[in-house]
Amino acid sequence: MSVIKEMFFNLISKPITILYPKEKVPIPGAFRGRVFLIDDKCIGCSKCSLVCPAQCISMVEAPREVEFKGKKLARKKKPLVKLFKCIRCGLCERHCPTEAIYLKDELSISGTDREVVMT
Amino acid sequence: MTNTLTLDLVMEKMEEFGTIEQVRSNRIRIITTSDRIHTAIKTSQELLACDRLITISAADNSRTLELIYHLTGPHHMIISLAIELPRDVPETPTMSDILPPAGIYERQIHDLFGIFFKGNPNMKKIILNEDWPDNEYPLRKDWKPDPGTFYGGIKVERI
Amino acid sequence: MTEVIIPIGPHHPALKEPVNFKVIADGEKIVRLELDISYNHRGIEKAAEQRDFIRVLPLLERVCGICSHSHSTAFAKGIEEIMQVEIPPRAQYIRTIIAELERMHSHLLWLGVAAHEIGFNTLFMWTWRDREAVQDTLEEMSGNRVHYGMNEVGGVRRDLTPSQVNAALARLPNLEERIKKYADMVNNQETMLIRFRGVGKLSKQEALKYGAVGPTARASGVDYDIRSDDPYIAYAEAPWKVVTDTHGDVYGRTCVRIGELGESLKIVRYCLEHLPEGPIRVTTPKAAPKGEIFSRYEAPRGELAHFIRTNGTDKVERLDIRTPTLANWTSVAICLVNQNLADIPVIVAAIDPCLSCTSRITVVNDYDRTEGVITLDELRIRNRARNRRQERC
Amino acid sequence: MDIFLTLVYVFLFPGFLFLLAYALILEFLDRKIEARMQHRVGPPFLQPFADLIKMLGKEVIDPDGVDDKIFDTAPLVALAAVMTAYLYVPLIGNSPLAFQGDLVLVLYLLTLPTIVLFLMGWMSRNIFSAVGGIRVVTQMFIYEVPFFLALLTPALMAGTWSISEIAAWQQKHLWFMFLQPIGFVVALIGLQAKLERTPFDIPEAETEIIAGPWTELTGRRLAIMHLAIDISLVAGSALVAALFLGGPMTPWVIVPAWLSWIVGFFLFLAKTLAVLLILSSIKVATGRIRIDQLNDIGWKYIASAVLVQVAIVLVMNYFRVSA
Repeated sequence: MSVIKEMFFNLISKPITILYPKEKVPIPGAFRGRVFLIDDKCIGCSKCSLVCPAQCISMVEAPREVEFKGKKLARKKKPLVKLFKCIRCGLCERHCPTEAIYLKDELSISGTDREVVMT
Repeated sequence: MTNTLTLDLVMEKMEEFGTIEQVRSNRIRIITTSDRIHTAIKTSQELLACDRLITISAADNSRTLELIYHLTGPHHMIISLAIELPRDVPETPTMSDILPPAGIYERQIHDLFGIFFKGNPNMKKIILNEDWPDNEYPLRKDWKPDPGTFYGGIKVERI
Repeated sequence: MTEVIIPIGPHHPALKEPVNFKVIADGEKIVRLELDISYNHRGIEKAAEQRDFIRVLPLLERVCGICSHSHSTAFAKGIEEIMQVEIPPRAQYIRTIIAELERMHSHLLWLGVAAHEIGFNTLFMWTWRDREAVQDTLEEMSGNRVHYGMNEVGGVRRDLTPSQVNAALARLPNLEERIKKYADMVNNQETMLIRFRGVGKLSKQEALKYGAVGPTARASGVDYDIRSDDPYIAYAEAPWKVVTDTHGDVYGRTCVRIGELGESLKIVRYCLEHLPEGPIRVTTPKAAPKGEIFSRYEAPRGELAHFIRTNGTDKVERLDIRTPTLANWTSVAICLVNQNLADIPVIVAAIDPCLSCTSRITVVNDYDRTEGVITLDELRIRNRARNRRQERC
Repeated sequence: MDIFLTLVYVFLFPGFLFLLAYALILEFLDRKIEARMQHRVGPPFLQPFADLIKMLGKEVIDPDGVDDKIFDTAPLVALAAVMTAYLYVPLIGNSPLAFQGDLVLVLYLLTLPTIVLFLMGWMSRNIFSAVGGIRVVTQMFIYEVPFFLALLTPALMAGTWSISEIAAWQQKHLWFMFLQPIGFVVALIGLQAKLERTPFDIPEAETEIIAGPWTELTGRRLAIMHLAIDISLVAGSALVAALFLGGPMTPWVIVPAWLSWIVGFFLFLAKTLAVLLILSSIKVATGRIRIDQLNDIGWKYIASAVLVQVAIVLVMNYFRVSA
């Protein structure tokens, strides 16, 4: 009865559950967590807001001097992600020409007001 | 005969049902009309050993409503029988007597496209909720959710 | 005893999914069954017609939680065929790896739920613990445990680094040993799964006649597996065989699923070891030419069919999804007749129903600002009013 | 013992206060062993106590058209029956309330919760609990006869009907576990069925009929009924320990009375925990069986096994009496 043998073997061995608050759950590096934006890399091309399936990226007025492929560029707007609606599919990261927007493996997505402003 | 089913074999057997073309290495498409579809499927069951209905796909190409019956069998070839139905009175005989699984597919298509299958034992609603207004068929190209009607759930005025 | 209608309701503890069976039982024996499957219909087919090929894939992944890769692969494979685009071999292998890992995690999940149906919670805990190894591999490769987002029209979105490949290969031996243990537990430990034997029998003719697909059909001896009938991505090269069984009852389906676990593991190991070099995607045109394709895929539950019709724009003109669970419902209704009441959850769970697959339309009416929803506090007010009424009278 | 000591015995130490605590501890141990065998962590020590207090505080919802007075008193009847049954089981040496025939009384009191469960199921006018109630009764008919026979055969051999004397009898001879092994196994299976634990929890199979007779129980009724089942776990395992494992007495007499009580108490703890370990491992190792499968297993194997056991005991009695 291999089941009985394994049962009593489990009885004396350490349980496998990770006690979450005390022990941290190991998240692999490639995990698609919270969305981040590198402000000086973003050229405001609004490709991410077009491609986002959940339509939670809206373009916000943010004029800034940005350097793109060696040329100076006056950017007019930058993306604003509503993190509550974001489904973390990573399409914005995939289609961003300058890798300005990207998903880090941060698990805790919390915010104060309803439309959480992307940091 | 059952392991390979070549185009000409199908041509010779199903000649009288309509035009036949080889879409892909293992797909054969036959375009017939709704009155010959029942006999077409019966002959393909007997002669071409198609003992399994994969599904009935329905499509609306804004002129007519199309129904495509996909059949397959141990020969791993797919025989798709396509028929076109007029938009105003889409009627076609049911296949659930010779293909039992067709019952559920027909009820689903009836809910979404409004195609009536004559002779289907229970034509109850299966996909849409009970209080969905009658003769509103969401998957038709010309259907828009007009604001007046109420589409189900419990009416709560949004504050 | 008179006929009793027992509603196995939309939120039944056995089936954490929105389906409603009105079971007409005579004493403990089931006489007839009325099926009502659509409680969370989300309109994916209608919604898919308004999205271009880039944004439709995340939507299609959410048709079903457990077989999300199946839907996106079936769709992407269909569109690539219409565009006559050949995706690089490395992308094919990566797609096969993710597909087979998904099949393993789906079967392990099913084994646990089936054991839970008969109250055997130990097997439930053990299988779900072993499933974590598969989930971790998937999370490392694709960045998410369930919706992998690996697929894209024209190839795969992420490449597999050698470290990921080695980490995955390192987990396989332990998993293989666990699968052997489950196979041995099912085969020769009688008392364990006495509830599965002779329950929900489906003969080969019935399986063919009622169009059963996937493990349900293969357990009755029907050799119907799309991976071998109509091979796609990398199934032609990988060495594996179709697992069939002759019992036809729930026990047979358990054996088929455990056999398939072993086969999937072999495919994953082969693909990981023979991963070809080269690019992982090909740039495809934005719009697809006018055409029509019937793309079939072997999902963990059975044969999944996507009927795609394109009309030259970058959107799909018509997408008809026929999911395996929809095909299995007729055979479930047949299996249930004159079984007894206690076996309903076991038989229904035996086809591994995935309800979110079968129903796909809901229309939220935004125009006149009424929403079909009942708020929690309104429910509480009604309840308190009813109690007060009771106390007064 | 004079009145004061008996009152202490009944209410304080080995009596109700200790019984409530020990019931919760046993439930904790049961859930912990099951968890660890399934490679999980399991509940903290005070979890059953917290569950009890929380359930007592929950809102009590009366289903429509149900007479809530009966719904309130039925769990209390079950609780009272099981607690009194506990008093006749020897805990720290002979129980002061022992009398000839208290074994039959304990067996009767232990079946009362099952009857109450059936009543609750039948009264709550809900299809699931009605089916559950029927299953409770069918299951009772199946395991009751073998269970009683298994527990009465030690009395046959020891020649007395009082549990304490049977326990004392075992000190001079072998334990009944060795003398009547089949009876011991059937007693354990019967106890598992009486407490409706996993291989036999057909009445409250949550995947088929939600919670069977327990469906409409809410708030303090659920708490009291749950406590009654826990206490019947203590009483049942103490009974099996007393009848088959020699109870709390030791073969050699310890002179100072209070020392023998302490040793007896620890023996009692050890034996009940052993019985609990066996019950938990049965619960973890098997899945639920169907009511008709239970029917043919119950009558074919268990009933015939216990009849064989009774025959053996009668034959042994005949030789011993004549020899």
